[in-house]
Amino acid sequence: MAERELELIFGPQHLGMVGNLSISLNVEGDTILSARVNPGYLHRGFEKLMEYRNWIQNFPLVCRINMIESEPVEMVYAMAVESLAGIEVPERAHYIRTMIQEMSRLSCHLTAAWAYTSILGFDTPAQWAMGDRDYLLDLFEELTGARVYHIYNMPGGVRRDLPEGFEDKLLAFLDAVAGRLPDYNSTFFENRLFFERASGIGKISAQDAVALGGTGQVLRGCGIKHDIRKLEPYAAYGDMDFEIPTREGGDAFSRVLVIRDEMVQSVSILKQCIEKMPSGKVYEKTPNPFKWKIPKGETYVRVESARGEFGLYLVSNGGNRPYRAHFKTPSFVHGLVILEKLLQGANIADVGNIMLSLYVIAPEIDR
Amino acid sequence: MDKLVGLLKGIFKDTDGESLGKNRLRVTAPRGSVLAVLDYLKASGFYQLKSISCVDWMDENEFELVYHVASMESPLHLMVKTRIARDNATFPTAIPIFKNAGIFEREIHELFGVEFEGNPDLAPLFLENWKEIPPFRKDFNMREYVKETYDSIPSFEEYQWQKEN
Amino acid sequence: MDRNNLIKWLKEPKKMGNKYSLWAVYFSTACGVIEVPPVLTSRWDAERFGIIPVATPRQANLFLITGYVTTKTLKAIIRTYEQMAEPKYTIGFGSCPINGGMYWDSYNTIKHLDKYIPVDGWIAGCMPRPEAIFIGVTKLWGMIDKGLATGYIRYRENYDYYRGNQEKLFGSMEWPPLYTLKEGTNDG
Amino acid sequence: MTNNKTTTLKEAKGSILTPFKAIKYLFQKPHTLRYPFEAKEPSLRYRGFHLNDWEKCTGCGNCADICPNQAITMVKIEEIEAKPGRRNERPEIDYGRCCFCGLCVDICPPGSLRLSRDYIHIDHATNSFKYIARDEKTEAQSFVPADTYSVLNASLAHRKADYEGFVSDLNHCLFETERVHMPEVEAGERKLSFMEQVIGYNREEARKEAERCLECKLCEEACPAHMKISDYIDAIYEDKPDESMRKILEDNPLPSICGRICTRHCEKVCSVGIRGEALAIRWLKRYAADAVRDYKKAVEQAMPEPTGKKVAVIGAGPAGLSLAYFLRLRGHNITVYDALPAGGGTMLIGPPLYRLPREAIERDVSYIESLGVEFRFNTKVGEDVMFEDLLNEYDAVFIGIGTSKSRSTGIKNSDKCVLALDFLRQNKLGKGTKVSRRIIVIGGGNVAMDVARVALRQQNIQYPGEETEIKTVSLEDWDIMPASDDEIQEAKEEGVQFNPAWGPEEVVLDDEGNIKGLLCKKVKSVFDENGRFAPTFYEDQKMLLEGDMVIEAIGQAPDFSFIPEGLFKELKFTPRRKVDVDENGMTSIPKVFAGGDIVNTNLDAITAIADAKRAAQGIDNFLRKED
Repeated sequence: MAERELELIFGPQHLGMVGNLSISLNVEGDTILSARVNPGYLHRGFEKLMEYRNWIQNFPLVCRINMIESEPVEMVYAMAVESLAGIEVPERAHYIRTMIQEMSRLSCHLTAAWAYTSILGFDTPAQWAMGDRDYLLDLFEELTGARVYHIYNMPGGVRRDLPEGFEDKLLAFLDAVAGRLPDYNSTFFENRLFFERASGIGKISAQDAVALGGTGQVLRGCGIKHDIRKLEPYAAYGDMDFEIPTREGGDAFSRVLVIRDEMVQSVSILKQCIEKMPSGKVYEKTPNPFKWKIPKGETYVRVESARGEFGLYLVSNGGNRPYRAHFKTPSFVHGLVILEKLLQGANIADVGNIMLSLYVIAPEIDR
Repeated sequence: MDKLVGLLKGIFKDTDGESLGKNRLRVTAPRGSVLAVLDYLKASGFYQLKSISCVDWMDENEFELVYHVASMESPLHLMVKTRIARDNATFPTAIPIFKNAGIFEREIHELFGVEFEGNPDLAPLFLENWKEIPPFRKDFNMREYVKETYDSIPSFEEYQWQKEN
Repeated sequence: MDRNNLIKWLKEPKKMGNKYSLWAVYFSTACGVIEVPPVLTSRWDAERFGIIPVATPRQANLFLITGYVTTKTLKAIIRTYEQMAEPKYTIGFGSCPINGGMYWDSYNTIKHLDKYIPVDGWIAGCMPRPEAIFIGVTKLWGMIDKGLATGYIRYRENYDYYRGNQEKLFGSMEWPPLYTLKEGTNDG
Repeated sequence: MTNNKTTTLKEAKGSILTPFKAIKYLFQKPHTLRYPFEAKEPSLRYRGFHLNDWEKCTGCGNCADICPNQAITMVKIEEIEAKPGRRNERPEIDYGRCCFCGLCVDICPPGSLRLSRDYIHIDHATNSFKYIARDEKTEAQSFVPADTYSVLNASLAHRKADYEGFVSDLNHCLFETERVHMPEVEAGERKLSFMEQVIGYNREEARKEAERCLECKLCEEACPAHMKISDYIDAIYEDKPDESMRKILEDNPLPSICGRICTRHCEKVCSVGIRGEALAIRWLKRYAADAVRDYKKAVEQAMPEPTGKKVAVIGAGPAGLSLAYFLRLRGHNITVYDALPAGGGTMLIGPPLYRLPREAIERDVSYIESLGVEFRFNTKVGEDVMFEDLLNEYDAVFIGIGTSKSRSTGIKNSDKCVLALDFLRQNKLGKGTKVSRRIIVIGGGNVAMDVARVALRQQNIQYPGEETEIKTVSLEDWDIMPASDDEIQEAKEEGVQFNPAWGPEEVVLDDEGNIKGLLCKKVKSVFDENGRFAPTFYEDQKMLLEGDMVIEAIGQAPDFSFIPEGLFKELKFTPRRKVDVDENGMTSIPKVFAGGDIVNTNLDAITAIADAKRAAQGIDNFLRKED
């Protein structure tokens, strides 16, 4: 270590750190020479826990991998089990799943907006974002019975049908959010100050983004139109009309604007869901949980979470519980590979900024 | 998909490809040719390594490494698999082919104990002061470990009771 | 301010000060933290209760342990807790720190938080809703009033026990004891 | 909205003043909730703390089994009386484990476990987080009405009454409520012959039905013989009929018989049956017995060292056969005496061929024979061999004679009637009786149904295409008719006519002494206020049922005539005229044991097997003590 170099441990208890993660920075002055992310503060060994629980008992477990957005996790697990066991999901369940995926995307993006705005010092939109998200949580609660861990996308469909009058409440919420977006724009997304604070920060080239395994906003912020919802439509996304917003810049600013545009798309998808919602049953009964065995096999399923590709590699050896489950979470590469790369040469002041623009969520890294 | 399998089989005699439903292809290769297969796949458009999974087939005394690779344009997702011996498991690193392979290898090294030759950074990722066998191995009895480690620590009531007696 | 409280303020300013300025240490220990931003922002507005997040443990007197605690986090929690100035209060969120919760058989989470640091109150739920957090705070007020929120005193007086358990779990500790250990009273 | 070109300053198109647009919110009402002064209700589906209806809860423990966190333990509650189908255990939930997923609600078979919308419990003691779930029905003091409820006091002991949240829904529950349909021969076809009515499950159907079992084992407690039901059903699910057979034969040597005619105490308490259709336990047993053609090969029963002791068994019915089996497996030498030409006893003569074919009985009997039990058929004790000789010759004697004598109504001209057991015997063992075109059956029990349906088949065989009729007369009205609902339904389908709540008074004869009909009077009540059988009639309401043949099926009695009078005096009876036995199955006569219909009041095969199991243990102890 040169004389002026210094090792600086950033987090887990730090005001600039969102989530329980720590980064050790090798700095010279306030320029970061290299960074090393130190995860594991939230490691619970999910994939091992899953090997000890049967197919149904895993269903309430998996959503805990990501507290901000539990739906994609439930979704990949349900899809993986359905694909291994050969279960057909009713049409209406597909639509409800699409709906709840988008609600969850919206909620996650609002959380991101809260975190990002507050770390950049835009307190007004931060308060709005969290407040708006809370109304969405009310809707989640109405639909699923819980605010955070919904435990709703079950192998075989969804757990309960829509409650009465839910569509109207959701529409009212969507209108309110859509009406608020111009205010978000004027105070934040189109605010000159935001441009100054985020533009050029954490810049990554398209080649690097692909080579390092980036997905989601990291790719779309570099102009690559990549979205599992279009690439390999699951649930009812094949029937939905929406666009993949992209930006060319590759920096924090572009990634955040992609998030903003995705919220607009989400609102539109949700409206289409309500419009096209078919009738019928929402749940195909799965076998008795105590006796359910799934034939030997393996599968990889993936969905587009708010942060990028969320995948699950699930292996069954013909038993009543998974033999091996391995989650491919977007934050794993974003947080451990791309973040380390982007921090090189950045300033200490930008650590939180870069980390949040990559949308890194610590429990998803650790699992 | 079949074309790709045909091509692969043409170049690498001992590989085998099998479709696993829509857009999923499983390529099984022996230890020696996995990296060459990956290299070939990268050259033919599968730029991104999504993840590396490891499966512990204890009864067969083997680990299975699964490389998930995908292209950006097509929905095809490939799982390149190979089996390696479980005792003193070693495998060459894939960093020269995929830059982000290192972190997955580091995770597998910690959780399964597979040694990746050529990977410069195999420090523990999640765990601190881990003294048992790697926890994701099938012969690691988690519930037993939990009982020994956490339940043996006395509760405050037990402590007070002990102090008084 | 409630007029009835005025007399209390005059009589016991210290206690009332403690009560109405619970400053929470900014540390997202686990998943329960997802309900903290709503609590702090406009819809629920915890500042009505005098709760604000603060940057360093030195300024804080309230520690919210939001959910499961892994061994690695526990180390950080203990360090943070020991840095907080007295009087300090801890609240455990959700099932996991009480008896393991969802992760009762996980190899990397501790099952009973009160074996390692003292906890003044537990809030049931997975996760506790903002409402429950507020009721939790009012209960903590009640405990402070009655002089029951004495976790930090327990920690000081039984430091041997807590430190002993910590050492048992971590092997060696990387920092010196906060209080002097009584020798021979507890060796594990 | 999207501009895909590049990131430039153009993106930030607002002027430096645009953020001030937000000032408009200054003039809007804040959306901050004044909680806790302003309540916010959780949603109708909220998953909060548990509620458990103790009256509905059966203590089955499925909630504890499904819980991924092992948060639920079943604790014994002394104040609840345990009985078959209802354990005195109730779930205790640890809120230091619970994740509020609600799987326990979705698996709860009676739907007693629900989640409420309460969620606040704050305490400094961790042990207060363990909670035996109750609801307002049994613990009113903890559930206060909404007007006295205060959120500031909320805890597990201060909850809102009538505050259900997430509740069970049969369309979304985790068990299958519908039984796999059992294929049967249609009424129109089956009434023409004695072909077996029930076709039986095939392999797929059996596995599908077996999969519904939740393994709570309430059935095993209700089964008189305590068969290992969930184990053998699981073996069927695993597609291992041999293993299933091994489990069955541990407690029941008559699978083929019981698989067809068992009275199913188990299915009455089946968890799944509380809100859905009970598991078809009997048909699954039948499937196992049919799938395993050769019990001996499948089971590979190991035989113990012979003890040299000899036991005589009187009666080769379910009790006698089972006793012989259980004792043989303990190494004793068994000889079974029976007056009939083959084994089976009541099973041989009672259940009609369309219910229980001869082959089914033979398979069970021949398996017991193959283990080395000696059978002396066509040997009536008291005539061909003397009871006293048996007592002298053998180390122990077991009486399992059942009820072999039909009771008669004793009304005027009843000597012209046919007795039920005689009728059934001739139709099962003999060539069949000549029947007339218009038959009246007296009785409303299962035997009466059997008789009516056998007679109907004989009519259809003897008078094909001609008009015939079968009428039954019973004292009991529809609501208290002792025959099972299935039997009544099937008899109706086949065309049997019912005359409930009529009592026979006289068999009316014509001048030549042939039966002309049955004179009946209307029943006022069957039981007196103490629930004892004491029928009363409206003497002025009478009716003549026309018919030319009357069969009496009003009950059976045992025939103890083989016991010498001196000994018979020593035989003690219970107040309900049953042979009194001790906990070893021994009667008041030393070394004489008894079981079956002469001992129990259930009067079915499975209880006879249970008696035999008890007596076998008793005899074994008795014989070994002698040494």
